[in-house]
Amino acid sequence: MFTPAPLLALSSSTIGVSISLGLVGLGMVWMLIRSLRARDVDRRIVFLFIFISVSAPILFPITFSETPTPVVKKLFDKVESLPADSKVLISFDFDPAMAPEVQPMADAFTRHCMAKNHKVIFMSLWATGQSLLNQTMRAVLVTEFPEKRDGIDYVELGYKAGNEGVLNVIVSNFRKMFPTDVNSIPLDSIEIFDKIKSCRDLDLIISIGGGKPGIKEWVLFVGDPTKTPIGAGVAAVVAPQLYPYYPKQLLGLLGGVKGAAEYESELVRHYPQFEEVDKPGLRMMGPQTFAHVVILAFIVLGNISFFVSRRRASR
Amino acid sequence: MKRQVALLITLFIGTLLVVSVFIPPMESLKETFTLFFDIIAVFAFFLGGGNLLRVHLTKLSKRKQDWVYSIVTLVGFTVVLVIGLFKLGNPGGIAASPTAEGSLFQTLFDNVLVPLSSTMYALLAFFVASASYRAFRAKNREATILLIAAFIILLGRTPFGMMLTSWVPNSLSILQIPNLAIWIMNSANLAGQRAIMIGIGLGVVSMSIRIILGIERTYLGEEK
Amino acid sequence: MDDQLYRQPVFRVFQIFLIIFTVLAGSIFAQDPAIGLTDSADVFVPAPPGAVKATDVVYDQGGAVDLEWELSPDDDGSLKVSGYYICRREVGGEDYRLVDSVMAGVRTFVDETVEQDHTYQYMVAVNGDCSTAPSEESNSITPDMEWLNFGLSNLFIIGLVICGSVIYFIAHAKRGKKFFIRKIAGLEAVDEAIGRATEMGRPILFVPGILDMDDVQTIAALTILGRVSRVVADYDTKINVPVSRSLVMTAARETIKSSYMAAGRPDAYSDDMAAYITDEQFGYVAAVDGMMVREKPATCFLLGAFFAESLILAETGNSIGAIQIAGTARPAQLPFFVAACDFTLIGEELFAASAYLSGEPKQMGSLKGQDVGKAIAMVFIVLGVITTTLAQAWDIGVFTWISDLLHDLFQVTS
Amino acid sequence: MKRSSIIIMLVVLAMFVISWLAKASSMAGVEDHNIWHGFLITFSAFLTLAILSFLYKDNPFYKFAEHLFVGVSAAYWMSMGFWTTIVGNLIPRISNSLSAFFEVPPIADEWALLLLPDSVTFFIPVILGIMLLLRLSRNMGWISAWPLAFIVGSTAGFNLVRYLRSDFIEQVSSTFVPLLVDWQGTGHFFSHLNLNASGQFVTMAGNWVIFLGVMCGLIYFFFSKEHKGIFGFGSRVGIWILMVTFGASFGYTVMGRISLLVGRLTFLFGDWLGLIS
Repeated sequence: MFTPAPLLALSSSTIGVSISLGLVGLGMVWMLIRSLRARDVDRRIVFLFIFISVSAPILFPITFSETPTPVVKKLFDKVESLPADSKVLISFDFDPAMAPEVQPMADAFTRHCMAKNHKVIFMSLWATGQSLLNQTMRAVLVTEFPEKRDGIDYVELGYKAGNEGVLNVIVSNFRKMFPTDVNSIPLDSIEIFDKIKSCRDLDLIISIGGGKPGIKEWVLFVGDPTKTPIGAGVAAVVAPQLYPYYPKQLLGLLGGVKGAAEYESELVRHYPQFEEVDKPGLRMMGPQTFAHVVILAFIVLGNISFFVSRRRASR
Repeated sequence: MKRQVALLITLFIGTLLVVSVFIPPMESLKETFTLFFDIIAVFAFFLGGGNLLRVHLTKLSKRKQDWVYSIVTLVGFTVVLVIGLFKLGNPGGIAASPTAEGSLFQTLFDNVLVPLSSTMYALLAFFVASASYRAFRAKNREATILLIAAFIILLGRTPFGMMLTSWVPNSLSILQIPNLAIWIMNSANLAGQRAIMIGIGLGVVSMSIRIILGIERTYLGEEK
Repeated sequence: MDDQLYRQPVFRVFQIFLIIFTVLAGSIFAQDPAIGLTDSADVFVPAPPGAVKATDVVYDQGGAVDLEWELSPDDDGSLKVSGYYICRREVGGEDYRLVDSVMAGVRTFVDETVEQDHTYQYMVAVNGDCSTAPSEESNSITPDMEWLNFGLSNLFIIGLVICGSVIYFIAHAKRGKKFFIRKIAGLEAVDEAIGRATEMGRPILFVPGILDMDDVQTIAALTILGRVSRVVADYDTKINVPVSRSLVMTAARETIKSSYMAAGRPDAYSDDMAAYITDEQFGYVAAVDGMMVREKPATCFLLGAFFAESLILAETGNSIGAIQIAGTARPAQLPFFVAACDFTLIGEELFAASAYLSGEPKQMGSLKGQDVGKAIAMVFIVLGVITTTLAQAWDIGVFTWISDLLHDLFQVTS
Repeated sequence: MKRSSIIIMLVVLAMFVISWLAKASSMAGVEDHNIWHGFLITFSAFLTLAILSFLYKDNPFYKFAEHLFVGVSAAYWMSMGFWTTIVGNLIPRISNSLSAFFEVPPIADEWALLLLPDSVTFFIPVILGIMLLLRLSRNMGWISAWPLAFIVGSTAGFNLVRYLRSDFIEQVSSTFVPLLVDWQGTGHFFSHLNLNASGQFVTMAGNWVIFLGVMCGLIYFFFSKEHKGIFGFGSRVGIWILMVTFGASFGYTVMGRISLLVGRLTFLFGDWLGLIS
C-alpha cells in the first residue's frame, strides 16, 4: 500500500540514489583505467558492485522509465483506444507463487480499464486465483476507485472449476457457466450483462497467468473461434513459448516483471494521476536494471582489458 | 557367480521395465518401482547418516582441524532428528503431518533451512556477474558468438535496449534489440536446445542398453 | 486380444440375452416417469438426448468407458438446458445410479470408475430447469484390458530401430571391427588434469551431481568416476567424492574400490573417499564450496545432474584456480558450465564419455549406433520439413498426406 | 585463537543480542511470543549474513552456518524420508498393526506385480534395503551389489523409453517446421519483403535457422565420422549454434538470479532492520 512520502524521506532517497550511483559510476571509471592497463579486477570487487547496485534501489526506491516494446504497446493502445463502456474481461489464472511477477500486471490492467471507464468482468480459472483477485479488488478498485459500483462498473464472477471446460461453455454462453456472480446475484439482474451473452460480445479479453489452463487455452478455445481480441500477461519463463501466437492470435503480451514495468510506465505517461500509486513492476525493475547494466559494463570492461593485454603480448 | 547374479538382475529388471511400457496390465509397474526405489533409498539413509556421524565424531575425537564445527553439525543433526522422528512440538501428535503449521519441525525449516538455502541460492546473483565478467571475452570465434548472443539478450531485458533502438522504423523492427532478443530465443536458441536434446535422448538410450546388456558394469566393480 | 473370449458361443448367447433384456428394460424404463416432473403442464421438459454409444477405452487396464451421445434438440446454446446426468448400472443388477454430471453442450464423457470385466449400461438424462428427460439406454459394454498397447506401435518401431542399431554395432565391434571415434576435448584432458593434481600434490574433487541413482546422469558420472579413480590409483593421488545421496555414496564406494583393486592397490583404498553430506541441495553446495576453498583441489570434476548450483560450484572452483571438467545433460545448466569451466561435456558427450574412456571396442560400437540414430533423425527432419513446407505452401494432397504421416509417426500419445 | 578474532566474535555476539532485544521489544504487543520471534528473525538474519560473508572469503561464521546447514538438513530429509516413505507408503501396505500404531489408514491390497498382492511384493524393497545394509558386514558385503543392480537396472529400463519419447521423438517432430510461411507466390514475397519483427521474412528466417541449426547441431555430435570437409563445416556451424544457445540462455536467466538476491536483501532491510516499509 502506498503512503505519501514526506518531503524529508523523498530527498533522502534522492540523495541516497545519487550517492550510490556516484559510487558505482566512479568505481566503473576506476576499473576502466585499470582495464586499460590490462589489469583484471578481483571477483570480490565485482561482488561489491552487484551488492550496491541491487541494494541501493531497494533502500531508495528509484524507477527507470520504461519504453514499451511493441508487444506491450499494442495491448496498451487497444485498452486505450476502446471507447468508454467497452466490455473487458480480466481472468486471474495464477497462484501465489507466480503472483509477485504477474499481479502487478493485473493491477495495472484494472487501473487502466477503470480510468478509461470500461466495464470490467473479473474471473479466474484457478482455484487459487480467487484470493489474488480479491487482493487486486481491495488494493485497486476499492481504494483507488471508490466511486465505481459493483455490478454497474465491474462484476466479479470468481472461480469456476472445470479448467478449459469453463472456456468451452462461456464461449457460447456466460449464464450457463456462471448463473450468478460471486455474490450470488443472478447475471440477469446485473447491468453489465444486459448486452453480454457470450465471449463474442466482449471487446477485449485479458488473461493473466503462466500455467495451464492459461493464455494458450484462452487463445485456442475462445480467441480463435470468436475472434475476440486477447491480451495476456505472463511469467517471464513462459513468455518465449507464447511469442509464436503474437500478433495473429494474441494482441499483445506482457512478459515478466519487465512487461509489467513497461505497462506501468506507459500508464503513468498517459495518466499522470497514477504517479503516486505503488508500481511494483517498476519498483522491482530498479534493482534488475541496475544490476544488468553493471553486468553489461563488466562484460565491456573485461573485453577492454583482454584486448589491451593481447595487444601488449603481441608487441 | 555373485557378479553374474547382479548382471542377471539388471538384465531382467531393465528388460521388464522397457517391455512394460507397451503392456497395459504392467502400467502400474512404474509407480510400484518408484516406490521401491524410495524405500531402498530410506534404508540407504542408515549408511549415509551413519557415515555423517562417523566422520564428524572422528574429527571431534581426534581433534582434527575445525573440529569445533563438527559439534555444530552433530548437535544440529541429533536435535532435528529427534524432533523430526518423534514429532516433538507438533500440535497434532503422531497422526499429524510432520510439517504441520506451528510444529517445531516446520519452525526450524522456516527459520533455519529457508534463510540458509535461499541465501545460498541468492549467491548466484553474484556468481552470474563474476562469470560473465570473466567468460564473455572475445577470445576466439566461438567465444565471440557466445558473447554477442549474451550481450543482445541482456540488453534486450533492460529499458536501454528499447531506448537505444526505438528509432528503428517499423519495417526494420527486427533490428530493435528487444525484438532481436526474442527472435534469437525462438530460433537459434531453440535449434541448439533441440540438437542437444536429441543427442541426449540417443545418449541415454545407448547408455541404458549398455547397462542392461551388462557391457557397462563399472558400478558393480571391475573384473578381478 | 481377448475379444476372442467373448466370441465364444456361450458368450454370444449371453450377449443376445443381454440385448433382449436391455431393450425390454429400456422400454419399461422409458414408460416409467422415474426421474423428473414430466406431467406438469407449466414445466418445460427438454427433449431427451439422442442415442448413447458406449465404447471401451482401448489400451488401458480395463478401467474406463467412453460415452458419446447426441445433444438434446433443446440444447442449442439457449438457457433451456443446464446439463446432463450420466447414469450407469451393472447389467442384470441394480438400478441406475448417478455417476457424474456434465455441462450443457458436452457430448462425451469418460467414466473411469468402472471395473474390469463387469458389464454396464448407461443412460444420459438431460436436465432442464426443473425437469429431466432420460435418453434411451446405451448398448451394454464390458470394459476389458488389452494385452498390448498398439497406440504406441510407432514408439515401438522407432525404439526397435535405434536400439537395434546400437546392439548391431556392439555385436559388430565384438567381432573385432574397429571404428573411428573422434576426439572429445574434455575427455582428452582427464589424464592431464589428474597428472597436474599429482604434480601439485593436491587432491582431486569429483562431484557426481545432486540426483540419486534413479537418474541416468548419475550413473554416467559414476562410470566416469570408475575410469578416473583407476588413473588416480595408478598415480597415487588423493580423491574426494562428496555426494548428496546415500545410495550414490554406496555405489561410488563400490566403484572406487574396484578401481583400486584393478590397479592392484586395494590397500590404498578407504571408504572416506566417498562421503555423504546431505540430501538438501544447497546444504550440499555449501559444504562442497567449503571443501573447495579449504582443501584447494587442483582438479574438479562436475559431472552428472546439476540444477541451480552448477554456477556456484563452477565459480568457486574457478576462484581457487582448479582445472574444471564439467558435464551434464540438463540443457538449462550447460551455459553456466561452458562459461565457467575449462572443459564441458555437452549432453550426449557425457553419456559417451564412459564408453570413450573405457577404450573397449564393444563400448565404442555403441557410439557408432548412436550416430545411426542421429542420421535417422536428420533424414526424417529433412523429409518432414520438405513435406510440411510443400503441403502448407501449395496444399498438394500427396505431400499433405506424407507430412501428416510423418507427424503421426513422431507423435507419441501417452 | 588470535585476539582480533576473539574481539570480532564478541562484537558479533553483542550485535546479535542487541538486535534480538530490539526486535523483541519492537514486536511486544503485536506478537505473543515476542522474545522467541525476535530470536528467530535475528537468527535468520545472522545465517543470511554468514552465508553472504563467504563471498569475501572463508571465515568462522560461514563455517558455522555451513556445518549447521549440513547437520540440520540431513536430519530434516531423513525424518521426511521416514514419515513420507516408510510410514506413508510402506507400512500401510504391509502391516495393519503398525498402521494402527502410526495412525495411518492401511492401503488396500492391489495385485499389480507378478500377480502377487502388494502386502507381499512390498517386502522386496525391504529385503533389498537390508541387503544394502549388509555392506557393513565383512563377510556379506558383496551382496550389496544386488540391490544396486536392481536400482541401476530399473533406472536404465525406465529412462530408455522415457528419453526416447520426450527427448528424441518429440524433438524430431517439433522440428518439422515449414520453410515457407504464408506463401502467396514469389511476387508477393518480394513485394512484401521487409524486416518487420512479425513479418513473413523474419518468421521464415527463424524457421530456416531452426531447421539448419538442428541439422548442424546434430552433425557436431557425430562421434564416428571425422569432422572434415562439408561435414567439418556443418559441425563448425553446429558449435556456433550451440554457442548462441548458451549465450542466450545465460543472458535470459540473469534476471531471475537477480530477483533471488532482491528477495534476500528485502528480508534483511525490511523484515530485519525495518528500513523499508
